[in-house]
Order: sequence, then structure tokens, then C-alpha cells
Amino acid sequence: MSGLTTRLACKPADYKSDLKPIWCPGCGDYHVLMSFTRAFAQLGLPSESIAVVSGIGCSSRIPAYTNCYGFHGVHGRSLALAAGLKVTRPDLTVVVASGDGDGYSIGGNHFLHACRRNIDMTYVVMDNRIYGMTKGQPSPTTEPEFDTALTPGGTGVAPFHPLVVALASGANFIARCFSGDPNETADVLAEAIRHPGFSFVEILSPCVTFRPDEKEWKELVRPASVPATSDQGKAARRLMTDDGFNLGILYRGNRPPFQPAVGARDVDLTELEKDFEL
Amino acid sequence: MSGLTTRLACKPADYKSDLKPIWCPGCGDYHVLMSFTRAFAQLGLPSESIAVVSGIGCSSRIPAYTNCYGFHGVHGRSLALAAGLKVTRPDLTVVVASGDGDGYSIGGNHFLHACRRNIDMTYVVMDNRIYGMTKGQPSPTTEPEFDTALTPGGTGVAPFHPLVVALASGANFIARCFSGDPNETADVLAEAIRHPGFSFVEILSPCVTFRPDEKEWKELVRPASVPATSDQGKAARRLMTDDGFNLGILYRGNRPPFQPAVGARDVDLTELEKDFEL
Amino acid sequence: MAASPSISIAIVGSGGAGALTTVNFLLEVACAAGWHGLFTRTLGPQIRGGEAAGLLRLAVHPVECLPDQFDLIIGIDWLNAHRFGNEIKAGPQTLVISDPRGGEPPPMVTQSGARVVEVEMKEIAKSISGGRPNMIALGIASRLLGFTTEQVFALIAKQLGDKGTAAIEASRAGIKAGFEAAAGIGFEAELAKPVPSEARRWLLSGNEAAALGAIRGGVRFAAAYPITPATEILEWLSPNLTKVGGILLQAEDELAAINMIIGSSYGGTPALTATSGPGLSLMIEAIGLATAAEIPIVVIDVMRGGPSTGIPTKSEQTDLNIAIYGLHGDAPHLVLAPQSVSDSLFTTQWATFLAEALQTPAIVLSDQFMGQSRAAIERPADVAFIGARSVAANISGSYKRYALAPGGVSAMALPGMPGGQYTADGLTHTELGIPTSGAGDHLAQLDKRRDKLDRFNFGDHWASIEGSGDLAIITWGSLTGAAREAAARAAADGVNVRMIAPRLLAPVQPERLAAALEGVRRILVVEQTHGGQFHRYLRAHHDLPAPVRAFHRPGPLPITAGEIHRAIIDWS
Amino acid sequence: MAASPSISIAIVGSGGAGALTTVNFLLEVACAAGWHGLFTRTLGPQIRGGEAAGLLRLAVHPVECLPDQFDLIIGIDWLNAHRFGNEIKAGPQTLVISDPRGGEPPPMVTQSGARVVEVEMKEIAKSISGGRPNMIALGIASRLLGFTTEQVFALIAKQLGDKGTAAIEASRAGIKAGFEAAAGIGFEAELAKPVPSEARRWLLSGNEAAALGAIRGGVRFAAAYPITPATEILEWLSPNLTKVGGILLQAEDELAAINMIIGSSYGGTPALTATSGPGLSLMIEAIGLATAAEIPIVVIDVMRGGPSTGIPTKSEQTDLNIAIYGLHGDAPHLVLAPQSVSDSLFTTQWATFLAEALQTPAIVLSDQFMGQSRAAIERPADVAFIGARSVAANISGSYKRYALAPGGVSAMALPGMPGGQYTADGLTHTELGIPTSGAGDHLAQLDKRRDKLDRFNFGDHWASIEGSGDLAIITWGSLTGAAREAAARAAADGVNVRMIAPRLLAPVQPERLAAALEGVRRILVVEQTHGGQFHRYLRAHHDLPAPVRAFHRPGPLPITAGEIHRAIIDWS
Amino acid sequence: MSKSSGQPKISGLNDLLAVAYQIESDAVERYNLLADQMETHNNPELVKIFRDLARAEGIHGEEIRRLAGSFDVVSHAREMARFGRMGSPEEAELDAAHYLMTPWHALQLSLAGEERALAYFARIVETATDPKVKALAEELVEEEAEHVNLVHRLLRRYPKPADSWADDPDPPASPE
Ligand SMILES: Cc1ncc(C[n+]2csc(CCOP(=O)(O)OP(=O)(O)O)c2C)c(N)n1
Ligand SMILES: Cc1ncc(C[n+]2csc(CCOP(=O)(O)OP(=O)(O)O)c2C)c(N)n1
Ligand code: SF4
Ligand code: SF4
Ligand SMILES: [Mg+2]
Ligand SMILES: [Mg+2]
Repeated sequence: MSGLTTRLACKPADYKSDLKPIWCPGCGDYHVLMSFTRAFAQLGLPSESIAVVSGIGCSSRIPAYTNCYGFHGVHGRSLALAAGLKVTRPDLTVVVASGDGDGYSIGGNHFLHACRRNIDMTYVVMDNRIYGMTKGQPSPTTEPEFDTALTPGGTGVAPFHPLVVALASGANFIARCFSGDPNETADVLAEAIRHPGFSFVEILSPCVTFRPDEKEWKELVRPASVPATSDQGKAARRLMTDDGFNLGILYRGNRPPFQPAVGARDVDLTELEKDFEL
Repeated sequence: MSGLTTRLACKPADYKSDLKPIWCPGCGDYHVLMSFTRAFAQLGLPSESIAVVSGIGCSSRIPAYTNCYGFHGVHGRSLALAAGLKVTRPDLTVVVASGDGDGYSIGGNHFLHACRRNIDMTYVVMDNRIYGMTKGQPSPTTEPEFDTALTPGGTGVAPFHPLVVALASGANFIARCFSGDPNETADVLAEAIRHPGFSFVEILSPCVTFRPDEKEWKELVRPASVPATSDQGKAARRLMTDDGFNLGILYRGNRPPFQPAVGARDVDLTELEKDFEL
Repeated sequence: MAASPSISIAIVGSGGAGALTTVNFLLEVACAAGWHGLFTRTLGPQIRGGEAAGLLRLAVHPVECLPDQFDLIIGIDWLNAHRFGNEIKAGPQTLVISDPRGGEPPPMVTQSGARVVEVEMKEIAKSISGGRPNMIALGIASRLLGFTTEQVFALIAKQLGDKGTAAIEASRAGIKAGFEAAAGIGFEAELAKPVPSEARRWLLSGNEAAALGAIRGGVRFAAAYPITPATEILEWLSPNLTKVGGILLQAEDELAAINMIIGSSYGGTPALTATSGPGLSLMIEAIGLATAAEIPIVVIDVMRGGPSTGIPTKSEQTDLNIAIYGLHGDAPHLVLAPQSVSDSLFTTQWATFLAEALQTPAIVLSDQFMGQSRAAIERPADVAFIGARSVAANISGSYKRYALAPGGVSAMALPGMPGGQYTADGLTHTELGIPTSGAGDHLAQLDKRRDKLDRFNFGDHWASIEGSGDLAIITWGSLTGAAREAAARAAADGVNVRMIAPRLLAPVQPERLAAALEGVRRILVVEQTHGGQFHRYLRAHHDLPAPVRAFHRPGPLPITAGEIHRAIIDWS
Repeated sequence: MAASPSISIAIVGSGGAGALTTVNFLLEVACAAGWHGLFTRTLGPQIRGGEAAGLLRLAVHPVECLPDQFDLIIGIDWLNAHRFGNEIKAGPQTLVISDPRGGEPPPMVTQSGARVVEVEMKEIAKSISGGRPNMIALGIASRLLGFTTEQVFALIAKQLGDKGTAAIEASRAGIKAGFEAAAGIGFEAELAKPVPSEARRWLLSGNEAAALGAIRGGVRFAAAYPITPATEILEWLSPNLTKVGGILLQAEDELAAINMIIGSSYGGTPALTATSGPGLSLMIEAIGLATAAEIPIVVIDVMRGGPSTGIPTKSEQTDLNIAIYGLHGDAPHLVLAPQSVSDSLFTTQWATFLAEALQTPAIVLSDQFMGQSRAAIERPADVAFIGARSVAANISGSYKRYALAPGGVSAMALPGMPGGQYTADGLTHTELGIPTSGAGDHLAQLDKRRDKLDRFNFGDHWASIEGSGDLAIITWGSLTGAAREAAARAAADGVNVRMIAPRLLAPVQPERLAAALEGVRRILVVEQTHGGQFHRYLRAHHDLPAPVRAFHRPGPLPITAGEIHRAIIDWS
Repeated sequence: MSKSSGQPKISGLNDLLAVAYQIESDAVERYNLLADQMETHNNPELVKIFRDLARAEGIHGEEIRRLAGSFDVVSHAREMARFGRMGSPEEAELDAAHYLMTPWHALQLSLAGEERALAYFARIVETATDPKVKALAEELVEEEAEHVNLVHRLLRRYPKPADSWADDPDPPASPE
């Protein structure tokens, strides 16, 4: 979290922009937006001190719907862009927003390395187990038998475990939320932002248009029965075997965040020339 | 492993090409090459039925040193290239060779998705915890304090756990070998090739030039004290907490490999036009 | 007014109004009756429930471009319709049917001088059990276009067959009500009678046509990463490749997709991927690999508005530069562009054939307009362009994968062939494929890869060349149709125009273009870019023998025949 | 023979022989004595223990290109030296010193007519405790070049200071023995006395110069993914950025690197990455994003042999096309090319300044030759080009990030500024940055981004223009030095030549080039490509006012002044 | 790492002949590999030494083949003479190679190999029950001892090089 002084008595509405979402009514992402603004208000951060960075997808449209600084970049590269921003501007609060396609498919490599690098930022993946924006192709979290036009009869490929991948790669904070509970989600997001280092929050956020079956999620989710652990081995086993519907903060590490010192910049550049002098 | 009939009485030398490696004398990759040829001989595969696919790096030079079909592609993309080859040519034995930079840094995303996809191929990463070919920059497995010209004083970034990532992503066979033991490595490779689905073999292969300290590895490695498990939760915990020097087959799953049927191709194409007819 | 060879209809309505379905029904009714047609959609930014318009042009001959203006515009509602801006041009001749309860017609209608007739489509629909306003619109349009209720009912029965009789009944009632509502409305435009023809006809999109062309050309593997407006190619291929013994694999990203097809082709299976600008950017490195390692592949780029994410749902021709010049190093390869929905089939098939014959990547530049329009076309003829690469046989002795063969194409060993073992490589290599940094080998292989393209005889398919005036239009891709129509209009004005539209963009064919330009005194280059990419490209490679005017502007609005016609007149 | 203004030495020896170190010592001795010099390495494919040659040209004036032929070649050994093929040209004037125990001299030497003198360098070295053959070679070369033992010893003391007295003693003994061995050897070539000068001088590589230029221009963040031959830029930046309060981050790949610098720059910190062809290919998509979202970034592309992985250790100019035309959509941006080791500093600094001033990506096209050569140069002057982008101040009311400002450049709000909140976007956007697919907004923003480049006054730095003959050489990048020398030689023959080398490749400067070409009657375009990329590019954008000959060939051998000279004579 | 290993089981004279043959031929292959490396890395002195060593081991192998008479040791060896973890006893260790290595290093490698072979046959002498096997093993021990002596003698000609033997003043290359 940033060192900027916080503002008192912020309302969630202060963090919303005037732009109206293009999302389908009923989309889980509306709730996520709500959780964002509530979390920001809870933390009392000046909206101009927050940067929301995203890629491409329905979920990735979120930056412009906040009243923060935003970057709607290219597909799958938000974490890299955010890394360059945060290391050079450690005063900012950096939140990265992504979808399961943007984050786990095309963006998978940056996910691995952002976890490793452990820069102090919060990574939110709105997982709807589908490519919403491009009209319903399977993502890495889609069930193998889920039928789509691109993969009739299903992909036949097992979904992967993003939370274990995050853990194995070094993420410092791992949580799962459900968009349908925006207050709880806001609390977890605020906690994730507060937690030093790379925090990963997977939000189950149903796509009403291409995954109407996900309406059932609200019956399936439940708070995890055990509190967050900081034991990597335990966490690995637990996350590897859970069914994907346990909610809450599941792992909380204590690796110090990566932040190279940003030094004084008004130095005498002729110092640098010494190596070259004949 | 392929369905081609095997040839009897193959010698490892039959799988070596005439091309002389550019590797530094003492490099672990010479041993890996030996393990490749021994494993192929052990399996008695016709050399023309094997394809060795790689990216860029010292380790990735291996295809041309075998007498198999080879593809020395671009940096980090070998697994994708191999996937296209294997699904359309299931009769071939496909072995993919990579380094820790090629495989875990630039190639990280394809690693995740190759594990998920579980196509029947064997993925060998020669891990020397350094970029050899480009003269000694840190890779994702390099120790955080290891000093290099690009990262003076070390990266400060924790290495990630490739074996856990593989497991979380769905790899069906996970092993760790040491190049200095080419017979054992050959046995594991042969087993990996035989195992249906995606097999991942991490070979610790010292770089004598940029990591002379890795000569010590031979004192550090040891056979894992417990046999391979097929329990994902157990494997996750074990791999997450091991010190990186336990050798052997560590996980052996039983997911069926992904292989869409390759049908008869001499069909009447006018069938396809029916949808369009007015 | 005399019957016209073509007539254009736009139906506008926001989410759920069924505007697009209605237009599609109209197209099918017209096609069943023997007309041709082209149907394009235009949509708001929402995924669901956004404003939508179906644009339809019907004609006695195949249709390849949109009209300058619409004859009939029906607004089921006008919610947010102002967003379509100039996309639906109206004029004093236009008849607009507007539901007064559907909001204000947008300025593009009200300021056009069009005659607006109000019909309470929603109210009429309410009076029918299960009635929907779009069926009223369908009825109105059908009557104004001169279709009979029987023609429309026949289609409804076919299309809604599985929805049950109640639904069909409701639709029929709605259509009938629409016919009645249209009774008093005067509509001057009249579509000429269809030209009787024995040709078998198809209704399909350019994306579907391209996909079928690829399969006809021999493609049996595709790797897919979805992107607008190319996804339909991949979605059509998926089940259809399966039918012909092929496979489609969904890739994790475009980097994977392009490398997957290289792997497939290396193994002997002709392979394709389809994408759009952002995806093409990511494929560049590996297309260079395929060039250097001489692996045939086909990459369809369905162009959309650029740069960057740009305007994904609209057409432009601005990926010409990257397609031709985008690879690092000297990397000659094939670039082709289809010229219409129908030609998407031929050109993609030919591209597949050429890629295989020349062992090199072929980039096919389609665009959103061609790719996503649905057109009624005559079934394209079966052509002999079926990929058959030169494959090594009876290998004995040391096999030279990159042998300096006379035509530049060397026989390719496929994995599994004894004695053909070699390593394909993106490093500069010898004839054997062994890495080298020798000047001689480098030059020899660069020459080989250039010569195999330059010396190949591409035949007459390289371009469409029509007319013989001394003013030549040079254009390409989906603008060919509009240019053709503009030339026809100019001819009607007495201005003879020659139209040259290269289908083969790279390698360039300087002698052929020079021959095509013989005797020309003015050249008009027409393209849909901001920067004049095609014009620059022509200048770079050809000595254009006459003064040139470049007419170009970016998307999202399609360049119409009318605009080109004006440019011709200005330059005559 | 009269003293010559320049003299060239090559020292050849395989791994461990220390050939490169020896050449470096020679360069430093010469520089300390007031000469200038340029040192290039050439290496075998092995990482360690490969064959190596150091190529050195010393002169009274700054040196920017290699010689046509070497005056002195010393073979400490000749193991695998044939692999250097034509890289080390010898002729009848050449003196070759060869160790008879070092294998056979390669054909390039034996077939040249050069005089070969055998010296048993290894044997001599053995007679000295701790002696090394390369020190004998250093002694020989020093004496033949006219240096004194004191000059050489002074350097040894400085360079080997930390190796202990024994090592220094051994080296001194070796050098002395070399001097003695050279005693009887006649060597006709003689280097003219150095021109006395007060200028402070530096010894550095083009890669280092570029890195320093970037810092001078304001860069304080770099993202790195190693690739030959660009890695040294990143390795130099890493510790040096730290010294000036900046940061370097190692990225997981080039896709990350380019996006990291966009993030840094979005936050207000000028940022750079350096790569070569394969890496540039991967950066293309995001460079397009930076163009559309108007984020200044600097990308240095140190070109190597292409296509694909190509010849990583050798130079070519074949990334011109991708740098200029590689982006999808209409995406104007800056492309610049330094012309020498020294100019790498200026041009990179200027590029940084321009990127910031114009809020757009700048691609700097360096190459392996310039990047990895070490040269003695006069300290480049401090110039005023320090990046200072237009930053929004006192924002009140609704902030328009992409306002249609007169010069096309709109003030940029930086995160943290109250009221400046906006979302940077690669989608086509309004002045506010809101996504749109409106034709008007699209055109307005395309115009804005084009105009801000086209209307900027780049001043005289856009090109080096020298001479006034009616034959003009147009060249670029690291060939400028060779072209300059060729022009000088032609002048000596009585042929006046004009040399024009644009430093700014995009946006094109048609009026400026036209002015520079005033009165020209023949044009010779010189470039190191196979396909003639630069020539095509010139044709595309300029009306060249006279007949053109294109002289181009690919790498790996550098194009020499002699070759260009011949091309001039042929075309005069 | 544990140096335990699976070793071929000797259950008769033919087995021992085959194993002995295999040991020599593995050594030949290894020395040739090292010679190739030295050739690629421009160390001609070592190329010669490794080729000589390969030739010498080759002669031993041929002798064993002759000893075996009509019995096909070559194919028998391929079937049964597989060594486990540490490999064939007389193989020189690959990871000890260096492009600047000197004859002294090569002889050290060779010495270690000969000593391992000596120890290997000595163990067979100790454990063998078949007298013919024992007798041949004793012969082989003697021969290996002779080789060990020979290497020691050679080493006198090539003293240990200075610690700086691996110094290379030039930087490495980066070919890709
Ligand atoms: C390079 C590139 N490839 C493909 C696309 C097309 N595309 C846009 S969004 C998207 C997937 C989005 O899925 P997800 O991240 O799950 O977001 P959702 O829409 O489901 O929220 C794709 C493939 C693109 N914009 N850029
Ligand atoms: C796109 C691209 N980026 C960078 C490079 C430069 N490069 C070549 S090999 C390599 C790293 C190799 O490291 P690793 O995979 O660990 O192989 P090793 O040499 O250590 O065996 C890099 C960065 C390249 N060839 N292509
Ligand atoms: S398509 Fe799905 S993810 Fe996208 S906005 Fe609609 S409901 Fe949400
Ligand atoms: S640099 Fe390292 S990895 Fe590469 S060949 Fe040499 S020892 Fe092996
Ligand atoms: Mg999604
Ligand atoms: Mg490595």
C-alpha cells in the first residue's frame, strides 16, 4: 500500500467514474466494481493515488469505470505494465484487474513472474471460466466438458489451479472471493492492498451471457473452513485439493516486497563518464 | 510413446549426429545428450521416428546433435511447436528440450498450458540456473543473491518451483535428474517417454562457465527418500518444500493423454458445403 | 421510377428488438426468390442488448459492396442509434419507417430530408399474442420490396420449424399485420426481377468462405486464439476440420498458435491460423522463423480498425504494412488478399496451395467487412489448387534439406522418413541445415528464398484487371467491389476506367503491373488507410507510368462506390 | 613509404590465446599516445575456447569503419581461423606474423600474396616464467607500429595492477621479447604522428554510448531481456541507472519488457529497453499500444543478421522495414539511427528527447558493428536535448488527455495529480480517452498523432549532409563512416560526392531531402540488406530527382569504404 | 550423491570378457568424445592426448576380443554390460573437462579411470567363485596396474600446471 496520506470520509461513489459499463446487466463484474470502490473507500485512499491497470476482456474494462488513474493496455500484459509503473512510482497504490483469459491464458507467463517478483501490488482476476468479450470460448479454468462453438463437446483439457500456481511462483497473499458478496470481497481486497508484496485475489464472477449455469455458484461457494496459513507446504496441499469454492484469505506469506530503491535523480551525470575516460 | 515398431539392438551411438557440440567442455549438457541417446537406444526407437524440438539457448542446441528429426525454433516456444507436431503426427515420439531461461522465463506460459493439455510428449529442461548462451544473466531458478553483470548483487527475487507449477498445471509425470548421472537420467527419460501424457523431467545440468559453483551439485543431489506418488495433494506439499536436490520420479499421474482423433482425410469435401446451400 | 438493379434496406433496433434477425430473414427470402444480396451488421459496444443495425443490399447480380445510401430504413427503435453516425446514410429519396414509441430518429435521418412514416410497430405487436415488433417490420419491408406473404411464410416455416407452431403462428400474424400496415405507404424504389440462373447458390460469410478455401487447399490443422473479427473462421473450422480428418487446437495465445501450426506443417500437415492485427503482431517472430526454416503456413489476418486495439468491429486495410514489411531481417514471404466474400474462398485456397508449393508462410489479408458480411454467391468452382509440397523421396546419402535447387524449392523430408533426419533452424544455415555464420551460405540461402518466390509463375490470378480506359484505379481487397461499381458508374458517365486489383501483394509483380498499366495516363490509388500504405507500397516497388492521385481514408465507415466515383470524376 | 593516416592490425588466436586482450592493449596504448582507433571482435560459435580475432584500425582522426585490408596480421595460432573467411582481408602489402606451431595460416592469408614472417611466439613465451604468447605478439605489434616499450609498460602497469608484480613482470618480459623478435622484421606501413588535441577523449562501445545517451536524455527506468548484441546496453545501464536514482528490472521476456517501460513512462519516468530483431518482433504489439495511447518510450534495436535467429553476432541493416512499417494499423512513430560509436550517444539522447516531446515511441536502430565496437572518440558535447514532456498542470474541470491541441501534443496528467484521472487506452478513443468507434473521433486522433510528428521541426540533426558533388550517396546508420571515407577517396580521384545520411528515418522529411538533393544528377543508395529495404523506403516516400543505383548486400561481412568507392567510380 | 550403483552381474567367463570389453570400449568412446571437444575448442595438444588414450584403450579392447575367441563379446556386452549410477569404471569424467585443460589434467582423468578399473577387477577377484573368472580378473588387475604405472610415469613428464592454467584474458562469446 502506498505512503500517500489517506483522505477521511471517502464514499465508494467517489471512486466511480461517470462512464457507464458496457457489461451485460447481471454480470458479476458490476459487483466487482462495487467491491473495488468500497475497498478504496474503506482504505480512504485519494482516488488519484490509485492506478488500476488491465488488459483486454469484459473484466478488463474496469479501470475506466473507476475514478482512478487507469490503463487499459493490450491483452494479457497488465502485470508487466503495472510492474514498471509500481517500481518507479512506489507512492502509488497499484491494482491490476484481469479475466481468466487475459490473466491465465495469454497472460500466464506474467502471472508466474509477477508472483515471483513480489512487487507490492494487488492482482484481481475476475474468473468467469469463459472468454466473455469474444463470445464464449473456453479459458484455462473452463470445465473440460463445457461445450462451445470453438470446442464442440468441450476441450477435454483439465482446468489448472491458479492458486497453487501463484503459491508455487511466490505470491505473498492468496485469496478467493465471490462477486455476489461485494462486502466480503471489498474487505478481502482492502486486506490484499494493505498486505505488502504481491497479493492475488481470484474473484469468481459469473458471466450471465455465456455461462448462465454459473448462477448456481452462489449455492456452491462457502467460506473456507480453516483460517489462512503461512505454511507453504500446507497451503500447497490444501489449494491443490480444494474444489475451487472455498472463499477467503487462504495464504498469507511474509516475504518482504521487492522494491529497488528509487534514488535522488538530480545527480551529476558526468560521474558516469569516468569509466570511459582515456 | 509412439506406436512405431521398435528396432532391436540399437546403440546409443546410432542416435548421435556427426555435428560437434559448441558446448563448453565440462558442460552438463554433454551428459544430457548421452542420456538422450541411451534412453532412445533403451527404447529401441527408430531414430527417424523421434522428433526433438527446442527453443534457443545452449541446452536448446541439442536437437542437431542427435540423429533424430529436430527443430531448433525460436526462444521459448518449443512446447507449442511440439504440440502442433504431436497432435497431427501421433505416430512420432516427441521430446522437447529446453533450458531454464527458454522454458521458465520466456517460455513460462507454454509450460503451464502444455502441462494442462497433457499431450503425450516428454519435456526436458536442462536447468543450470543461468542464461548460458547470453553470458550469464539470472533465470527464474537463479538464487536471489547470485551476482551478475545485469543484476549486480543479485536479483533479490526468489526462485520459483517449476515442479509444483507443473503439478498445479496438470503435468502427468514429474521427475528430477542430475546430468552427472547419465545412466539414471537415461532410465528416467525412457520411463518419461513411455508414460502416457505430458511428462516433465527437470535435469540439473551445471554450467561450468557461468556457474562454476554448480560443480558442487554432485555432492548435494540424492535419490528422493520416498517413491513416486500419484496423490496430487501429497505431491504438492512435498515438491513445495523440497530443497531442489531430491532426484527421481516424484509424481506419476494417470490422466489420459489428450489426443484428438486424426481421421481419414480422403473424404468428399462437398459434404462441408451443405450448410451454405440456398 | 424504373425498376432498379439493386435496393438497400437498413433495420435498426436495440438489444432484443431482433433487427439483425429480421434483415437476415429478408435476405433469405430474397435469395430464395432468386435475388442476390449482401448483409452486414453494425453494433454498439455492449456485448448484449446494444444498439444494432442490419444493413442489406439486394440485387439482381452478386453484391460486393454497400450502397451509398439506403432506400428504406426501418427503426424498430432508435435508442442510441446516433452512435451509427454516418453508417446508415439517408437522403431525400429514402423512406424511413419509424416507431414513434421508439425514441427520436437520429440526426442522420432527420437531417437527410428523408420521408419519415410513423408506424406503431410495438403497439401492433402487442395486439398479437406472442407478437414481436420485428415481425411487423419484416412484414412491412417484405411488402415494400414486393415479396409475397407466401414467400415470407415459407421461410418462417423453415427457420422457426423447431420453435413450435405457436411461435410460427405469432410470427405469421405479425408479418401479416406488417403487410397490412405497409399497405398505404408509397415506396418508389423497385427491385428489378431476378435474373434466372441455373447456378447453385450459397449464402455464407467471407470468414466461412476463407475457412472452406483453406480446407479445399489442403489445410488439416488449425490453431486458434479467438479475436474479433476472425473468430468465426476458427469456429467454423473446428467442427468441419474434424469431418475431414483434421484437428483444431485452441492455443493459450497467438505465440502458441503460430508455433503450433509451424509444428504441424513441419510434420507434413498443412496448417493455418486466423487472427487480427493485435494477434498478427504477436505472430511476427515465428512467421520469420517459418520463412527462414522454409515451413509452409497460412495466416489469415482479418483486418480491423487500428492501431493497437483500435476498433475491433470495423474494417480497415491498415495491416498491409505489417503483413508485407513486418518481419525482421530480409524475409520474403507471400501476402495475398481476397476481393469479396466469394473470392475469400478462392484466394485462401490459392494461398494454401502457394504456401505449400513455395514452402513459405502466406499471409491472407481479409478484413472485417468481407469477413463478417453474409452474401449470396454462386457456388465457387472447384479449382485445382490443392497443396502438394515437394516431399523428399527415396533419400539416400546425406540429405540436404536446404539444397540450392534450381527453382529455389528443395524437397522436404518429413519426420518418420528414414535418412531424412535434419534439424529445421532459424539460424542462418548451410544446405544441410547446419548453423553457420559464413557469408557465402548466408547469401546463398537468402538468394534461394527470394528466388523461389520471384521466379514462380503465379499466372493470371495475381490480379483482377478489368476495363481499358486510360484512367486506372489501383485498389485491393474488399474495396475491389466498390471500385468495380464506381468504374461501371463512370462508364455510364462516359468515362472509361481500368480497374487493377492485385490479389497477390507479395512478391510484387512489376512486369505484370507494368503491362496492366500500358497506355494509362492517370492513376487513382484507392485504399482504406489513413497513411496511404498501399500507395507508398506501390511507389516503392513499381515505376508508375503516369501521374498518381491517392484516395485514402481510414475506417470505420466503408468507402463507397459513390466516393470512388467522385474521385474518378475529379481526376478525369 | 610515406606515413599513412591510418593503419590496421588483426590479431588471431583461439580461446585462451588472448588475441582480443592484446588488441585492446594496443588500442589503449595508441590512444594514450594520442591516436584514435576502432576495435572490433570476431568470434567462433563456441561460448568459450572458440577462435577469435581482434580487428583494430588506428588513425590520426576518429575511426568509423574497418579497413579494406589489414596492414599487419598476427596469428598467435590459426586454429579454425579459416572460419573468418573474408573477414580479415590481406594483400601483397600485408605483413603476416605467424607462429609455425600454431597451425597452417588459412587460405585468406596464404592466397593473398602477403609476406609471411614466422615467429615462434609460443616457444619464446615458454622461455619466460609466466610468459604468454599474446604478450610476445603485443611486443611485436607495438614495435612494428612504432610504440616504445615505456608506452606499453605504462599501460600494463595500469591494466594489470591488481594481478600482482609477478604477472606484471612476466608481461613486461614477454613484451620485451616481442620487441626483440620484431627487431629484424621490415614493416613498410607507418602511422602518421597523432594530431595534438586538447579534447578530452573516451574509449567506449556504441552500446555503452547509447546507454549513456539515454540517461543524458532523461531515461531513469529500463526493462531488460538479454539478447545478443544488445545485452551490453542493459548491463551497462544496470549499475549506472542505480547511480542516478533509476532502476533496471529484468523482465521474463520481451513482451514484459516493453510493457514495463510503458508502465514506467505512464507514471512519468522516461524509460527504455534494448533488444535485437527477434526481441523487437515480440515488442511490436505494445509499441503500437504506446503509439495509440501516446506514451513516450525508447526502444533500441541493435540489429544483427536476419531473418529469424539469423546470425546473432554479425551486423546487418535489415530491421529497417519492421522498425518503420512493423506496426499494425496506421501507427506513426519515431525511428532514428545513430551513425557511429560516438553518434550513438547523441542519437539515443535525441531520440529520448523526441519521444518525450512528442509522446510517442522512438525506435533507435543501432547495429552489431556499432554497438559492439570499441572506439576512441572525443568526448561528445553536452547537448540540451533532455526529455521534458508536456505535463498537465493545475487541472480543473474535465481533463482531456487526448485533447486536439494545435501541435498535436496534449499535456499528460501523471498518476497522483488530482483531477487528471483518465484511462490510457489502445482502443480508439475520444479526446477524453473514452473508447469510441465514431468515425470523427478516429480520424481526429489519427490526424493528431500524424500531425504531431509531421509538424515538428526536427532541425538540422535530421541528417548528416556533407560535400556538394552532383553524385549523391544516400546511406544510413553505421555505413555512414564507410560512405564518408569512400567519398573522401573519390574526392582524391577528382570525383566530388555528396553524402546524405538521415539520422531521422521516420517521420520522413521529404522537403529536407529534396533540398539536400538539389542539383544532384546521380544517386547511389548504399545499405547492408539483401532486399534493398532502404532503397524501397526512399522510393516510397520521396521523389528522387535523378537516376538511382542501389548498392546493397547482406551481412555478415561489413561493407567497406573500398566497396562503396568502387560503386561510386562505376556510377560516375 | 551416493556412489552405489547397479553393476552388471558376472556369472561366467564370457560375462567378464564382455564386461572388460565394454569397459574398454566405453573408455574409447569417452576419450574420443573429449578429443572432439578439444578439437572444437582449439586445444590441439589435448586432442592428440585423448586420441592416443582412445587408441590405447582400443587396443586393449581388441586384445580382449581376441581372448574371447569365437565368442561374440560385442553383442553380449550390449546385452548385459550396463553400468549404473557412476557409469563404466574406466570412463573419464566428462564434467572435469575444460577447454584450456593441460596434459596433466588429461592424465589425472586417465589415472582416475585406470584406478577405478583396477578396483573394479580387484573386487571381482575377491568375490568371484568361478576360478576361470578369478584367473581372468587377476590378469585384468595386473594389466590395469600396469596402466596405472604407465600413467604415473607419463605424469612425470607433465608436471602440475600453475594455478593460473585456466586464465583466459578474453571474454566469452554469445553466439545466439
Ligand atoms: C492479442 C489479442 N488477442 C486476442 C484478443 C481478443 N480478445 C479480447 S478479450 C479476450 C478474452 C477475454 O477473456 P477474459 O480475460 O476471461 O475476460 P472476460 O471477457 O471473460 O471478462 C480475447 C481473446 C485481443 N484483444 N488481443
Ligand atoms: C526472442 C529472443 N529473446 C532473447 C534471445 C536471446 N537468448 C538466447 S538464449 C537465451 C537464454 C538461454 O537461457 P537458457 O534457456 O537457460 O539456456 P542455457 O543457455 O542456459 O542452456 C536468450 C535470452 C533470443 N534468442 N530470442
Ligand atoms: S459477456 Fe459475460 S463477462 Fe462479459 S459483460 Fe456479459 S455477462 Fe459479463
Ligand atoms: S555456457 Fe554454460 S550452459 Fe552454455 S555450453 Fe558453456 S557450460 Fe554449458
Ligand atoms: Mg473470462
Ligand atoms: Mg540455463
